[in-house]
Amino acid sequence: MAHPRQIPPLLLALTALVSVFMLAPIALSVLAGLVNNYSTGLASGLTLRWIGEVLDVYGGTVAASLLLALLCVAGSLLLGVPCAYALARSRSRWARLFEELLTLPVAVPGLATALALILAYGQLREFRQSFAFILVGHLVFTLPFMVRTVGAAFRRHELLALEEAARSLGASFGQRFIGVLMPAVLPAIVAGSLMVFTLSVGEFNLTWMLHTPLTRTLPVGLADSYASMRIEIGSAYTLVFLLVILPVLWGLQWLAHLIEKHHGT
Amino acid sequence: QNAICYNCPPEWADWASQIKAIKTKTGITVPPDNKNSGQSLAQMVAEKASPVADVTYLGVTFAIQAQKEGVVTAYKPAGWADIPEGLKDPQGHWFTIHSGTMGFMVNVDALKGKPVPKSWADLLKPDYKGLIGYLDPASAFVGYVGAVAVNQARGGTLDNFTPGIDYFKALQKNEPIVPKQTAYARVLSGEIAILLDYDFNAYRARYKDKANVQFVIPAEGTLVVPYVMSQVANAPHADNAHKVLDFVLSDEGQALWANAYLRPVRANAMPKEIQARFLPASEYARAKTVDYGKMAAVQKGFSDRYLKDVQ
Amino acid sequence: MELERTRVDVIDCAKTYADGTRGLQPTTLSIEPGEVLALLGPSGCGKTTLLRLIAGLETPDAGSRILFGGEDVTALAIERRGIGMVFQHYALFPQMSVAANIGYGLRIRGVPLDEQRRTVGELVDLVRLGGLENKRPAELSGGQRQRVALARAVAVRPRVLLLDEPLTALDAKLKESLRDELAELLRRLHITAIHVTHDQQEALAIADRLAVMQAGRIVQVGDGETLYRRPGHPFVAAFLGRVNTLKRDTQALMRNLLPLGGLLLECPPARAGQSALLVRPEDIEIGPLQSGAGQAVVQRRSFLGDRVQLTLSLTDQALLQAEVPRDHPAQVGDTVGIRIVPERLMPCEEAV
Amino acid sequence: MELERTRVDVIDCAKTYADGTRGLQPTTLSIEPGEVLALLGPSGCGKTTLLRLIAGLETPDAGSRILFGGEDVTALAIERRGIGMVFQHYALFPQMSVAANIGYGLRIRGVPLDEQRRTVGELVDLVRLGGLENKRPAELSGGQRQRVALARAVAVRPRVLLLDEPLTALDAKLKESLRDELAELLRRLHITAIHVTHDQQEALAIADRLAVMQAGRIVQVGDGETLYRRPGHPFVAAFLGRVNTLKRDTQALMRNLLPLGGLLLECPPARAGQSALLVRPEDIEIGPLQSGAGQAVVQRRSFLGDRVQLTLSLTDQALLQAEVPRDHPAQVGDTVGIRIVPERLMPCEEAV
Amino acid sequence: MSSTSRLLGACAAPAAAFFSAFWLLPVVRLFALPAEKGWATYFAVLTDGRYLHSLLNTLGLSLAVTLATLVLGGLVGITLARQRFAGKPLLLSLLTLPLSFPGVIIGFFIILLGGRQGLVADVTEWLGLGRTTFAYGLTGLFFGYLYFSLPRAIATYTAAATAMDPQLEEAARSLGASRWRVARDVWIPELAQTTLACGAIVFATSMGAFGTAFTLASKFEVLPITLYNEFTNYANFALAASLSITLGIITWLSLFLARHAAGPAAAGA
Ligand SMILES: Nc1ncnc2c1ncn2[C@@H]1O[C@H](COP(=O)(O)OP(=O)(O)OP(=O)(O)O)[C@@H](O)[C@H]1O
Ligand SMILES: Nc1ncnc2c1ncn2[C@@H]1O[C@H](COP(=O)(O)OP(=O)(O)OP(=O)(O)O)[C@@H](O)[C@H]1O
Ligand SMILES: [Mg+2]
Ligand SMILES: [Mg+2]
Repeated sequence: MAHPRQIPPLLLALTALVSVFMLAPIALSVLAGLVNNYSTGLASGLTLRWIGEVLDVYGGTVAASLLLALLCVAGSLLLGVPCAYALARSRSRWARLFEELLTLPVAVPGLATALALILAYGQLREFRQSFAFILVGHLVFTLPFMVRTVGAAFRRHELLALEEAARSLGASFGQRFIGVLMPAVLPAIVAGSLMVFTLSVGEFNLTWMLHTPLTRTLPVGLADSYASMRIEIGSAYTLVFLLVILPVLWGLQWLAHLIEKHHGT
Repeated sequence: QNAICYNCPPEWADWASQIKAIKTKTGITVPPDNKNSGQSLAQMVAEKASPVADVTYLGVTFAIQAQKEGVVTAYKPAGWADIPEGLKDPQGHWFTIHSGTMGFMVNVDALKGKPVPKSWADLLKPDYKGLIGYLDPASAFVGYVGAVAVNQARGGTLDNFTPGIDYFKALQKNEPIVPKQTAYARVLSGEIAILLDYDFNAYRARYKDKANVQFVIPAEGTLVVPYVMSQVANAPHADNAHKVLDFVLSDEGQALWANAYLRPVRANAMPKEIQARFLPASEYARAKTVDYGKMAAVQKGFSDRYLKDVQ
Repeated sequence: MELERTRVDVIDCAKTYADGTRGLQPTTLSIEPGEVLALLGPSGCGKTTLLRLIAGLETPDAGSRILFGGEDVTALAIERRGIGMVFQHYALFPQMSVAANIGYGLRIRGVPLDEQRRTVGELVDLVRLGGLENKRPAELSGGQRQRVALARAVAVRPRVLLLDEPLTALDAKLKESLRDELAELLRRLHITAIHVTHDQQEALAIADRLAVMQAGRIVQVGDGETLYRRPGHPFVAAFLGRVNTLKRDTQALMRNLLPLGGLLLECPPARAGQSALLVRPEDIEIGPLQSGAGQAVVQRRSFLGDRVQLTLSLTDQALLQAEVPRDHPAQVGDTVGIRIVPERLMPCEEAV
Repeated sequence: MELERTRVDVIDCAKTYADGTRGLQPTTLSIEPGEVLALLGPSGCGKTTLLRLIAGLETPDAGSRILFGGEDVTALAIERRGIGMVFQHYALFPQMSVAANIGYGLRIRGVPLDEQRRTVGELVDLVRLGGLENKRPAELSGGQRQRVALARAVAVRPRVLLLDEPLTALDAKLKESLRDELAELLRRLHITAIHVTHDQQEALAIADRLAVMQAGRIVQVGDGETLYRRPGHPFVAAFLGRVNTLKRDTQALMRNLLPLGGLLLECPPARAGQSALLVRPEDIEIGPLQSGAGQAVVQRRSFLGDRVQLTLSLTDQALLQAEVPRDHPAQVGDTVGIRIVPERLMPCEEAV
Repeated sequence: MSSTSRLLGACAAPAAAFFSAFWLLPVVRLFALPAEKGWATYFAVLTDGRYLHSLLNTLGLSLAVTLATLVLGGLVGITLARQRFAGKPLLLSLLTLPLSFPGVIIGFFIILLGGRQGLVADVTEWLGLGRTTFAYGLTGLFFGYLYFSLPRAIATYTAAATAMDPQLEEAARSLGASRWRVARDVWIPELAQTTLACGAIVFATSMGAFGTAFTLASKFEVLPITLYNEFTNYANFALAASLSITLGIITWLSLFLARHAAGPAAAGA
């Protein structure tokens, strides 16, 4: 006789089913990466052999992807945060136009962006063959996410008042940007960084076109292994991906939570 | 020290061993690369102004096209003289390093008791529904070879692809898997039970990876095709490219191919015990050659027709 | 704390926003040194606009001038005007402690550390926040936050203190007690202050003088009692408290009389020619029915605690609201006598 | 509109939330048919909890019983209790017009279309929304929305009408005028109604009886005048209006006297033994210094419009707040006489 | 206040320069590319049956995925928002985890589920129905796209349903509304904005999804794969550019709609 209404069992069943659909493949692939023979299953015994083989063949891609993602976060912070501030404060039509343009790389297929980059800068051989080429592609793609997330924070009404308060107390632009605005948008910066990091680590569409055999990233390696390797190796590689991205994801989420609590907004 | 090779996949033709050998013998690192022949060619064309690759490994018809596009340059490696005429470009734009015979690579376990198919016609039987795979004939060289083979076997010619196209149309009923890159591992894992592939991959699976894999030369006949290498025009590391090309044609390199069940282009390199593991010569008698120049010339026409009619 | 006392002159100040809205019509206003002025008016009347112009947060239209102690500051950026500001939602820096918030302006100015500490300590005492120095704004109650904001604004010894509805965010009971506290504090600081509010009780309690605004204009300026008792404008009369409207027909008008429950009240000559007059509920006297009083029937009696509100029906006027002391004997249905001292009648049309 | 008049009995009702919070201590309360009862108390005291228990939106603890007209509805879901509810933010369906909102409950019940239309029309007239039938809630002012919510709740002829702070979302000026309007309407409908508020003025103006709550309990129930004048509890006294606390030393206590600016006031016998007493600001009389009056000095004088608030310092008491009529002559610094009618002194400790 | 605008200009300059150099200029060049082969190239997607077919495939698939995602995500999101149980935060965090997976992984997951050796095949064989595989066809793509769209929808709907004013539902119930009426009159109108925003984003993502289709190497050709093939297999840059333009316009339009019709709900998408 509980008055607050019960959820119909049908909905609960559906939720369970969807959860299984979402989680089973993750579990399967973790399992497959750890057993000796996938078709025999657990009976064939557990092993770290496949993971060893993955690290052997694709180990470099893990480090490359992590480094790339960190650089991408750093770059999008340096470029994106001031830009987000400018766009949030400017009332000019040019700013609105630029903002709209900035979101286009999200809409235009990654393949097209990559194609354009190759056609425009492919003949700069050193550049083309270095990770910098991929980094540029990732930056172009992730910048709008950073600008949008941080920009929304800059636009908040309280922040306008905070900035005015700092001005009324005599703070110069630099002082209020560093001392007042940055701490206030820190949660958004962390959220933006998290987004940029995961986007960059998982980026495939652009990277598949931009990479050369010497500049392979984790998803490129994954695609390779899926296309031509044993299912166990592909699974082990997926497991490695999870092991790489999960701590970072949860760490940053925890950090965001901490900041949020600290600021008590 | 790098030499970038387009289309040197470690899971194909035992490039893995070859790459290792190159590294130990010449000190040059060849990073693995998973493109197929068509993709390699396209990439080289795209990068023509500023190539990334130094060497490339292609099915013969793609090499002929690459030569036309001007993306490969002439180089005559050591051992050039041993390559039979017809299996190399007279100027050295491409030259064969080994050859393979098209057939069925069959994972017997994955058939789950169904009989091993013996002919092109067998594959059309509903029994094999969901079990067959072949690489994209419009893109991968091995796919195109399979198409030419079945076309010839069913009475077509390089001027008449209708029997081949009809065959693929009929094959769609069995819901084949059509990957774009080499699918060796998927056969091993049983994901694909019957793959249109070369003898060398099947033997490697059987003898090296100890899988219950059989190679079948279809009763109606099939095709032998050469695989070639070229130096990329304006290669960034031309010196390294030469060393790599020299090595793959050296005795040592050729022996490695033979050990991987690829027929080395320099015939003296085939050891006896390896030869014994091949199917008997009587079976291989059904494997024919064709005019590879012509095969290259009609490829575009076939691809267009395949894309239009089969897909 | 010794604070400067600066005279503020606003001369022909107007503001047209980018979208064409006229936020403020040309306005001239002076605030004496040490005076607390309230800007009072309904929502959208331009109070915040005027305050932000004085602060330097908005650029006024050409021709406007703002003087602080005779010095023209119109072109000066807010950072250099030497003002202190308290915002509606306080705008405290969330990541800083109470002490760091209060000391922010001093840090910015590079004041030596021990002087900073001394000033902050003094202010913490002044606004009675002792013991809370290391808390963060989020951990404070609304009233405490408001006091931090005030301390932060005065820490830099501003020439002028500007407050934009500093009590609006608080709940009713708290607002009432903080109102008195703020009034007390401003008087103790004796600083020139401009206080924006739309609550007449608040303005009356806090300010020395009130400027009542309507639709971008200042309608009347004066001290609270003058505005309440002798409003120059019916808008001011209605905004500062409840009013009843009394009508009279042409005949009564001609003889300057007011019909009031059968009685014809003689109006002061100043009210001649005005067809409607205003009267406040507490200016309606209710007593026994006797000569010299009109006749009214009590329709409703609401006990409001400290007083009782009576709704009266008269034969010759619309329903009237009267407020009488809480022990008044009138009950619903009673017929009572009604009287108004004629001097308490206020004009209903704009005085020119 | 003819509405049913139902008696509501709440018997030993308690609520413990899932997290262990005791939202309501065991409470018994009866509301007479047709009566308007106000639940009054500070934030978090359990007003909403009690209202939602009566509505059927929360499940009470075991042993609780709720009767509507004698029928036990404790186990009945809200859909079938036959109540009407008005929420703090009105909870109007944003996508529906005013008419559709008001008619929603009738549509649910499958009432024939023309009867629906007639009832809605009647209600639109009742709450004076004529002409707005086809507007959407977003296009209405706060006061209009509040009236739509009320009309929607009574359209289904509920047995009991429940209102949870229906005026809180409005601004001060509007609140005051809608308060009277709502009181009027409830009286006209003559329906059993329970009205939750934390504003004592609102409760006094609207309700027939008030139940004052504190920390999950009902402290006192009664009509407004009784609670205001004879509070059974200092909490009730302070919650219904401002109070001053007066202290007396043991000597004065023993003789039941109260020191008041040099005077020793004799207290009623009922106040004997109470070391502190309460008095309301308007019960402090200020006059010329004369015999029979204590002596006080005016510290501050705040003009509040309809009255003047004086802050007084006495030699033998803490600062006192007194409210006098607005024409009172006392000025800051004046020494004045202070008197309190002893019967107006209220107890400061809980009466047992 | 030109000093302010100068300041803002300086803040935006690095990003603007970078963006112009590495996206705007290259893409403008790319968009000019099809013109070299004649203006008709821009319309190849409409005039050539194969491309048109691929476009229609993609549109149909994306619409179906969007619909399924909204229905499933909405129901699950609402359920999760309302149901209290231990481990709910963990489940929510696990369910949204796939947001950070590249498409290739999701393709692989579908192979694990619906491939010849997949879980579904094992289950159907055990049930005596033979080995059912769906990974390499339309069904595989559909489930793959569903897999990467669902987390976003579930997260969005859970947040929206949690933020929803419970009083609206209580008001409807106090007036006697049944479960269905509450859903119809309160939930659906309240979640309409979220649905629009979320739907547009899911649609746009599905239109542009490449990694999943690439891994599944499905016979069912979608536009990104067609585009990729034109570029990598046949070196047909002009056509690839033309297809990119088409795809870009469609996805941009739907994202634009999401942002402007639904405002903040779509922010950060
Ligand atoms: N930035 C702006 N752009 C355009 N119009 C504005 C802007 N700020 C205010 N206005 C308009 O100027 C007028 C005065 O606004 P202002 O904020 O000064 O009113 P206010 O008296 O402070 O009202 P409130 O009591 O609601 O704060 C209003 O009509 C308002 O809509
Ligand atoms: N769903 C809930 N879960 C746990 N505790 C609750 C819940 N709802 C209310 N409470 C607690 O129960 C107590 C009474 O709350 P209630 O909402 O009834 O107060 P109220 O008098 O209506 O206050 P307000 O004036 O702020 O609305 C409070 O301590 C509150 O924190
Ligand atoms: Mg304002
Ligand atoms: Mg409440």
